[in-house]
Amino acid sequence: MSFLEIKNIRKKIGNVEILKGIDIDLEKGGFLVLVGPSGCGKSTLLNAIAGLLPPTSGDIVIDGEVVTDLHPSKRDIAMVFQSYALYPNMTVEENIAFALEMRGIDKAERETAVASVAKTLQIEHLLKRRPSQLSGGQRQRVAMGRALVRKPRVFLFDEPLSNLDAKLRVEVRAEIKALHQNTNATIVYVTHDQIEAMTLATKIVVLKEGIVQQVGTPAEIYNLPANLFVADFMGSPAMNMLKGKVVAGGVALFGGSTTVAVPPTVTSALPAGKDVILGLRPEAITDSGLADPTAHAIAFVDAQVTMVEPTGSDTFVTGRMDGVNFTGRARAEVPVTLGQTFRFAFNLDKAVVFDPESGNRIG
Amino acid sequence: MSFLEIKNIRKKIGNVEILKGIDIDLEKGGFLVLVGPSGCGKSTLLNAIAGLLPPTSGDIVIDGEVVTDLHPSKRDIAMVFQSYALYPNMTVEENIAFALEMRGIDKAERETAVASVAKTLQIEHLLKRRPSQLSGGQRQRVAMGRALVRKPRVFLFDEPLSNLDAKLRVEVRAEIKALHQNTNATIVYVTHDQIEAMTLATKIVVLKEGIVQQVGTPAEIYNLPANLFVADFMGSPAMNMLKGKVVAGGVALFGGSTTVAVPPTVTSALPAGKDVILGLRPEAITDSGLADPTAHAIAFVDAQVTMVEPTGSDTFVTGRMDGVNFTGRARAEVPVTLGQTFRFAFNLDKAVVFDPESGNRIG
Amino acid sequence: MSAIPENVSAGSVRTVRYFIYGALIILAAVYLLPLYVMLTTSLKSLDEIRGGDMLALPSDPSIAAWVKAWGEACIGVSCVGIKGYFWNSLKMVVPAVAISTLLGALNGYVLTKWRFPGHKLVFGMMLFACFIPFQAVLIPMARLLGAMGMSNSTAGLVFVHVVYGLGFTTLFFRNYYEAFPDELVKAAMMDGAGFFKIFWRILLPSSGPIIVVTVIYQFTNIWNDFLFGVSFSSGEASPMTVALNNLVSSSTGVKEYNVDMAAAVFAALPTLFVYVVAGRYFVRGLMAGAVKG
Amino acid sequence: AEQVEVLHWWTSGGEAAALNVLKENLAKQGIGWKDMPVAGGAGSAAMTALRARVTAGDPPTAVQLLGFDLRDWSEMGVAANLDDLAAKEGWDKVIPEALQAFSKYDGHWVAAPVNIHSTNWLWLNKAAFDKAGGKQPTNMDELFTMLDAFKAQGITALAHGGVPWQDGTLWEAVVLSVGGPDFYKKAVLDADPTALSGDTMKKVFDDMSKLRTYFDPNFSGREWNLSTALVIEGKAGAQEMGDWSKGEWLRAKKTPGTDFVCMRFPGTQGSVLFNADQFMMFDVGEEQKDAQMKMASAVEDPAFQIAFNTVKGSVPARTDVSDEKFDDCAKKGMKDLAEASSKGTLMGSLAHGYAQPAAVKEAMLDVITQHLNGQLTTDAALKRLPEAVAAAK
Amino acid sequence: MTTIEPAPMVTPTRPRRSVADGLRNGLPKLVLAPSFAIILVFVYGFILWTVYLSFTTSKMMPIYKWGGFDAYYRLWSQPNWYVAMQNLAIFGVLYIVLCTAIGLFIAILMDQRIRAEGVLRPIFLYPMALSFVVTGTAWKWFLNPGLGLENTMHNLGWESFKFDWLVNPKMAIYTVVIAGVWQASGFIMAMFLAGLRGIDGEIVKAAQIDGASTVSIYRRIIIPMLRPVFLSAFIVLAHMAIKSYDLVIALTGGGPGNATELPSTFMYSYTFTRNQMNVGSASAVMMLMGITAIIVPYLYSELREKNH
Ligand SMILES: Nc1ncnc2c1ncn2[C@@H]1O[C@H](COP(=O)(O)OP(=O)(O)OP(=O)(O)O)[C@@H](O)[C@H]1O
Ligand SMILES: Nc1ncnc2c1ncn2[C@@H]1O[C@H](COP(=O)(O)OP(=O)(O)OP(=O)(O)O)[C@@H](O)[C@H]1O
Ligand SMILES: [Mg+2]
Ligand SMILES: [Mg+2]
Repeated sequence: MSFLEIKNIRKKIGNVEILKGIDIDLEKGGFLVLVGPSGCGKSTLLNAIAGLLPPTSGDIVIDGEVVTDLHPSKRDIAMVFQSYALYPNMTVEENIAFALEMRGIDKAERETAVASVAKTLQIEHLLKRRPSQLSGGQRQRVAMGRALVRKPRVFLFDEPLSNLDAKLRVEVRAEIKALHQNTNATIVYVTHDQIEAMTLATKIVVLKEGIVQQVGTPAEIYNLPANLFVADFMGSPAMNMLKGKVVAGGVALFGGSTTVAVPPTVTSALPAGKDVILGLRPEAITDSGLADPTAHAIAFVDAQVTMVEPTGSDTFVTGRMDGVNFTGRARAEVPVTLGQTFRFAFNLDKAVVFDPESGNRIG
Repeated sequence: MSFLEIKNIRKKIGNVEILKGIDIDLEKGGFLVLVGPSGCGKSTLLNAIAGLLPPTSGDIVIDGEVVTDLHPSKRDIAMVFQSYALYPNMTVEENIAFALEMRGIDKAERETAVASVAKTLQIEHLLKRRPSQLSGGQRQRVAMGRALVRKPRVFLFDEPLSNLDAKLRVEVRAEIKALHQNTNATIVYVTHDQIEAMTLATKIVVLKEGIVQQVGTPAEIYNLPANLFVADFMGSPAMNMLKGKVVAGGVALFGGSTTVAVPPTVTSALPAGKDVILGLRPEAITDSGLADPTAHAIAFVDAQVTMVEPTGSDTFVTGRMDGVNFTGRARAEVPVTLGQTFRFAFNLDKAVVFDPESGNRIG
Repeated sequence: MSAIPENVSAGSVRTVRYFIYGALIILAAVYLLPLYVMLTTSLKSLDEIRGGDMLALPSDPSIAAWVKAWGEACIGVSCVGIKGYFWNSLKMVVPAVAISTLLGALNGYVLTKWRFPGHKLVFGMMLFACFIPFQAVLIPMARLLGAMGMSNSTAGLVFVHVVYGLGFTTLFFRNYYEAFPDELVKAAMMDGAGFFKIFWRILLPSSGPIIVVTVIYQFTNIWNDFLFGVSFSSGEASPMTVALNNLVSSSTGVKEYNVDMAAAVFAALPTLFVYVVAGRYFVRGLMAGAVKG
Repeated sequence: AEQVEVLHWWTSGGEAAALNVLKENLAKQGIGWKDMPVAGGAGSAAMTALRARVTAGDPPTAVQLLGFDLRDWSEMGVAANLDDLAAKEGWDKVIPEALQAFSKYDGHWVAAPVNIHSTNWLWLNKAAFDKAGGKQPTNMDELFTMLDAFKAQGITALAHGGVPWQDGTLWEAVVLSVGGPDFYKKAVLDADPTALSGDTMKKVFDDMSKLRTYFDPNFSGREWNLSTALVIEGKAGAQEMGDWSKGEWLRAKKTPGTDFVCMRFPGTQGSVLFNADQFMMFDVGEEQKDAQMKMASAVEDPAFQIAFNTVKGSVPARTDVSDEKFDDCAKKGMKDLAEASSKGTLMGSLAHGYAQPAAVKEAMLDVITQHLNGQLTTDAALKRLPEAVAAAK
Repeated sequence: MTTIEPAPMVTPTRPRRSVADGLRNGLPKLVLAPSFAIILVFVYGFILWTVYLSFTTSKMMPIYKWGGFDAYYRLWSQPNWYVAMQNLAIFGVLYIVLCTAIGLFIAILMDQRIRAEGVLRPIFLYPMALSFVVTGTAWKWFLNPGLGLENTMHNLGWESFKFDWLVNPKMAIYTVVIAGVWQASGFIMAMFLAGLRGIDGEIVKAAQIDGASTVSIYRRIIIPMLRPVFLSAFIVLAHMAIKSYDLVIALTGGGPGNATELPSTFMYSYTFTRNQMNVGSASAVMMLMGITAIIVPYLYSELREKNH
C-alpha cells in the first residue's frame, strides 16, 4: 500500500480550476519531485497536501488515514518553504524548537532534540543567531532543521534551493540527498530546476496547467518523455526536435536531405511516410571523436556551425542544416570555430519519436 | 592600444577597502566578464566604471580619454542592472527613448531609433506596455534595448540574468552572445555564474575580496587556473583537489596507495617528495568506457561509490578512496549503484598541480 | 532612494549644498515660529506682552509663569495648576492607545492572514470610520455611554477613543501585515501554533515599526483631543486639553497670556517628546507599511 | 457626604476666587463641591458638555446658564423646583422682575441668579478724555465728536474686538441709544420685522458703519481684554464693553475716576441692558436635593453676592444688597439697575442671550457682524435682518 | 498534540471534524466581530441616527418628531451654508495642493543626505503633535497685523509691509490655509520621505547613466513613481480638510463676519449653539455625502487593485 496517496485532487480558486484532478501515489521513503513551469499549480498541490489550502474535491491519504479535513498541525507533516519562512524574531534555536514547544514538549527534551538536529546539519555555532544574521545557505539549513526536528511522516519542500546561488545549490542539493538516504524520510519536493529533479527524485511528476503530464523515475522522464512538453521541459539545453518523415530504414530529416537509421525498436510500428518529430538530446549529438563506439546506430552529419558555447567542461556547438538549428555537446578541447563545417555524430540509439499532431511520444 | 583601461583602481568605503588596486585592460569589441563570490566588489568596480561611485584612487580610461572625473551621463556608457531598473511609470517605448530624450534628440529620430532596437530584440508588440505588465525575460530585453539604443562606447551588465529561471537564462544568454557577435560592442559583464562567464567572455577576470586573482580567456581560466581559489570557483561540480606527493613518474595519491602517471609537462620541474595538490575536473574522471582513447596518461582507480547523481545527460559518481571523496562524470547509461566498487578512469592529461602552501598552480 | 551624487565641478556642488541647507534652515525657522512665540511669551511679563512686540525676545525673562501654570493657575475654583491633569490624560491615553493598537493589530491580522469571503467589504466599512466628523456623534455617543453606565468616566472616554481610533489602527496594521509573508503563518500553523499563538509569537514581535507609527498617531490624536474630553469627562477628571482650555479661554475674566503659553507648552510636552524621540522610527514605520509605494 | 456638581465657565483667576466664596460657604455646611469648569466660546463648549451629560441621563447639580438657554432647558423637563426655597427666602421681592422672567419657568423658580452684568457701558481713558474736553457725551453725535477728538490725538478712537458677540454688544447699545427703550423692546426683544427694517434701524446701521471708521485696522477677532488693554495704555480712547472689563482696569492698578471713566453708553442713560449669570438647578434626584437647595440658598446669600460681585465687576442680582463695599462704577451700576428696574427699562442683552433664543440671536448676530465687516451694505442688512429672524424661528 | 495511531484497517479512516475544529475556523471572525460590531453601531448606527435626526424638528435636543425636508430646506436657504461650502472649496484645494507641494519639496531636500536630518525631522513633524488648543493663540498673534509679523516688520523699519489677511474678510480664509498647511505638511513630508527612501537606487543610477540631470530625474522618474504616496496623501488631507474644526475656531472663530465659516463649524454651531439640531444634522449628512463621494471610489480602487 502506498504511504501517501493523492486521489483525484481538484482545486478551484474563484472561477479558475488550478488543479484538474491530480492522482499520485508515493511509497514510504520515496522522494517525489513535482516539476513544471511557473504557475502550473505545484505550490497549490503542496499546500493541499499540507492542509493549508483545502482542495475543492478529492482526498489526501497518509498511511491509510484520510487527512483531507485535518488541520495542518495534526497531519504530522513538515514543510520547508522557498523563502524559508524563518521566524525573524526568534533565534535559530527558538525557530527549531518552536514546533516542539507548540506540542507542549518540555524544555529539556526540546534542547536535546535541537542539539541533535543542529549537529546533523552542522549549525551548532549558529544557534544563538537570528535569521537576519545568516547567509542564504545557513538559512536553508535552519529551515531544514525546523522540519527535521519534528520527525514528521512526510516532508514537503517548496523550491528550497531557488534562492541560493549556483555553487551553494549544488552543495545543499547533495545535503538533501544525503538526508533522504540517511533518514529514509518520505519527501515531496517542488522545483522547476530539472537538474534538481533528476538528481534527487525516486519519482518525478511533471505538471502542466494543473494536469499531470507524466509520472515516472528520473530516467523514464528523461529518456522516454511522454510528450513534447515533458521532453522540452526536462534537460538543458533542451532536446533537439527535428521534423522528419518515416522512410524505409529510418527517418528522413532536414527536408529529406539526410536519412538517419533509427533503430527499429523506435520506429517499427510507424507507417512509412508518416510525419514525425525526432527528439535527440544534445549529449546524443557529439563531435565525431566522442561518438559512442558501443552505439548501434550512429549517423554523421556535416553542418555549418552557427554558435559555439564553451562551458569549460564541454562545448555546446549549434549547427544549422537546411534552415534547422540543432545543438550538440562536443568535448571541451575540440577545435571549432563559427562558420566552419563541422562533423556531428548523431547517436540514434537515444532518439525518441513524437507524433507532431498529438505531441505524444510514439516511439 | 586597449579601448577600456582600468588603472590601479582603489575604493574605500568608510574604513574598509573594497577594491584594492584593480588593473584591467580590454580591447575594443571585447567581452570582459567579472566573476567572483558575493561581496567581492564586482558591482563596486562596475559602478566605478560607470561613474556612479567615484574611485578613491586610480583612473578609468576609455578610448584614450581619462573619464575618471566625468559625470556618468557624459561617459557614453550604458548599463543594464540586475533589477533591470526600468522606469515603472513609463511605457517600454518611453523607457527606451528616455536616454535619447535627455540628450535632446528630436522626436522623429527617437522613434526610428526605438523602432529599430525593438525590431532587433523582437519587442515591437510590447512598446506600449508598462514594465509591470512584462514577464521577467521581456523586462530583461527592454533593459537591453535601453542600453542598445544609445550605441554607447561600452556596455556594462550587472548580473543581468540572475532574476530569470534556468530555462530562460539559457535563452537570454544566447541572445546576449548573439548581440555581442553582431554589434561587436565592448562589454563588461558581472556574474557569479561560471557557465555564463565561460560561454560569454572573451576575457574573464576573477575577483576575490577586491583583488584580481586571474585574468585570462575562458579556456585559460578553466584549464589553467592560477590558484586554488580560481580552480574551485570555476566549474560545477567543483574541481577535485587531491592531496599527493611527487614521486618518480608521477604523483602518489590517496595516502600513497595509488600512483598516477602525471605527464612530465606538469610535474617535471618539481622535486620528488614535494607535497602537492592534484586538481582534476569531474569530466576528467570518467567511467572506464568513456576514457578518452587519445589521452596520453590514463589511470584507472577502483573506488567505492558513496553518491550517485544522475542528471539525465550524465551521471555524477562520487567515489571514496582512503577517506578522500572525488567526483567523476560518467555516461548517463552507465549502471552504478551506491556502495559498489566502480572503476574510474583518471585522465591525467588534464591534471593541474598546486602548491598546498601558497595555493598557486605550479604545474 | 538616496541622494544623487552630482559629479559636476566642486564649486557648483557646493552652491547646490548651500541652497539645500539654506532652504531647509529657512523652512525650519518658519515652522518653529509658533513655538518660538509661545516660548518667548511664556517668559515675558504681562505688561511686556500687552505693550510689546510678539516676536521680540523677552527683555526680562522669568519663569514665574511656568511655575504658576504648573502648580498655581486656576482651572475652575481650585487653583492648583495643570499638573494634576497630566495624570488624567495619561490615565486615558495609555489604555486607549494600548487597546486600540492591540485591536487594530488583531483586526489587521485577521483581515490579511485569515481571509474570509467579504473581508474587503468589512475592511472598507471599518476604514470609513476614520472619516466620520466627530461633532456628529457626540449626542448619540453620550446616550449610549449613559446606557452603558460609562458616562462621565475615564473608562467611557477610553472607550470613545478606542472606537474612533479603530479605523486608523486597523488600516495601519492591515497594510503592514499585507506585506508580511504568508509563509510564516503557514509554517507556524504546521508547527502546531494556533490563531493566537501565531499572532503573539510570530506577527506581533515583528511589528515594531508599525506599532511605533500607530502608537505615535494614536497618542498624539488622543492626547490632543478636546471635543470628546470636554463632552465625556468632567471637572478634576478632565484631560489636559480641557484643563488647558479652561485656563486659556475665559470669556469675561482676566487673561494671563504668559501663564497660558507656559501651560500650553506643558500640555504639548509629551507629544513633542514622542515626535522628537521617535521621529526617525516614524518615517521608518511609514516606509514599512502605512504608505503604499 | 452631600455634594454638588457645578458646571460653569468661570475659570479665570478672579472668577475662581469669587466662586470659592460659595464653595467655602457650602463646605461649612458639610457639602462637597465637585467642580466642572468648561470654558470657551462664552459657554458654548459648556453647553455641549451639558448636552452630553443630560443625554447620558446624568446631569450636574447646578449649571451656569444665561437667558433663553434657561427656558430651553426647562422646557426639556430637566429642571428642579426651587419654589419652596424661594418662598421662604422671599426671592420674588428682591430679584428684579426682568430677571425673574428667566429664573422662573412656567411660574416656578428653576434657577438662582448670581449677578447682573450690564453691557451698555463706555470705558474711557481719563487722560485722553480730559484732553478731549472732559465732557461725557450724551448721544451719538456727541460721541462722534469725542471720538473725532480722540482721533485727533493720534490714538485709536474706539477699541473694539471684532467677534460676533462683541459686535452685537456694540450694536445693541447703539439700538438703545438711537431708538430708545421702546424701540429696543420692539426691535430686539420682540424682533418686530418692521422695526428691524425701518428707518430707525437704518440709522442704527449707519451709525455702526460710522463707528467702524473709528476702529483700528486690527480689530478683527481680537479678544475684548486686548482692546481694554489698548485703552488702559492710552493707545485707544474708549471701549464699549460690559462691566466685566473693569476687572482689567483694576488688575492694571487703575482707579475709577482718576485713571478711567465709566459711563453709560451715550444716549442709554436710565436704561440697563443686562446679562445675568444664573445657576439653574437640574433635577438630580432626592438624595442630592438637600445639597442643591443649600447651594441655591447660598447663592442668594447677600454675603456671597457682595463677595462675588466685587470681584467680578458686576452688581448683585439681589437689589437689597448694600453697596458700601463696591467701587464707584459698581455703585453707579447698582443705582442704575434699581432705577431701570423700577422704570421698566431693564432689558435683556441680545448678545448674551437675554433677548432672543439662540437660533434667532445667532441669526441676528450673523447680519450684524457681516454688516460691520463690510460684507453686507446697510440696505442689504436691513433686508437680511427680518429674513434671518424669520428663518431662524 | 495528540498522536494519531496509524489505522490498522484497509479502508482509509476519516477523522471527524471536532467541535474544536469548528471553533478554530470561527475564531478569526470571532476576534474581528467585536470591532466590527462597534463600528456598525458607533459609525453606521450613528450615521443613520443623524440622517433620521435631519428629518425631525429637533432644536436644542433630539426630538423624534417627523419634520420632513424642512431642515434641508432651511439649510439650503442659509447664506452661511453657501459661504461654508465656498470656503471649503477654497480651503480644501489650497490646503491639499500646498501641503502636498511643500511636503514633497521638504522631503526632497531632506533626502539629499542631510547631516542634520535628526534635528530637522522633528522640527517639521512637531506641528502635527500640537493641538490648536495649544497653538491657536500663537498663530492668532503672529498673523494679527497689530501684534505679529506686520508689527514686527514695522518695528524693524519696513513701514510699508502689510500683512492683514487675518482681519480682512476677503483674505481671512487664506490664513486658515497657512496655519493648516503648517500643521499638516510635516506629516505629508514624512510620507513622501518614506516613499522616496523606498525607491530602488538602481533606477536612479540608470537615469543618471541615461544622462538625466537631477531635476529631470525627480521630475520624470521619481515623482511619477511616488504616485501611490500622492494618492494616500490626498486621502489623508482631504478628510482632514473636511473635518477641520479646531483650526478655524482657534484662529478666526469663523470670522471676520462669517468669512471663514466651514461646514464643520457650521454643523457644530447649528447643532450646539444655535439650537437647530435638525439643520446641524442635515449639514452633517451633506458632509458625510461629500466624504463618501471621495472615499468610496478610492476604497474601491484600492481594494480591487490588490486582487491578483
Ligand atoms: N489566491 C489565488 N487566487 C487566484 N489565483 C491563484 C491564487 N493562488 C494561486 N493562484 C494561481 O494558481 C496558479 C498556480 O499557482 P501555484 O502557486 O501553485 O504555481 P506554482 O506552480 O507553484 O508556480 P511557481 O513555480 O511560480 O511557484 C497560478 O496561475 C496562480 O496565478
Ligand atoms: N555603501 C557601502 N558601505 C559599506 N560597504 C559597502 C557599501 N556598498 C558595498 N559595500 C561592501 O562592499 C563589498 C563589495 O560589494 P559589491 O556590491 O561590489 O559586491 P558584489 O561583488 O557585487 O557582490 P554580489 O555578487 O553580492 O552583488 C561588500 O562587502 C559590501 O558589503
Ligand atoms: Mg510555487
Ligand atoms: Mg553586485
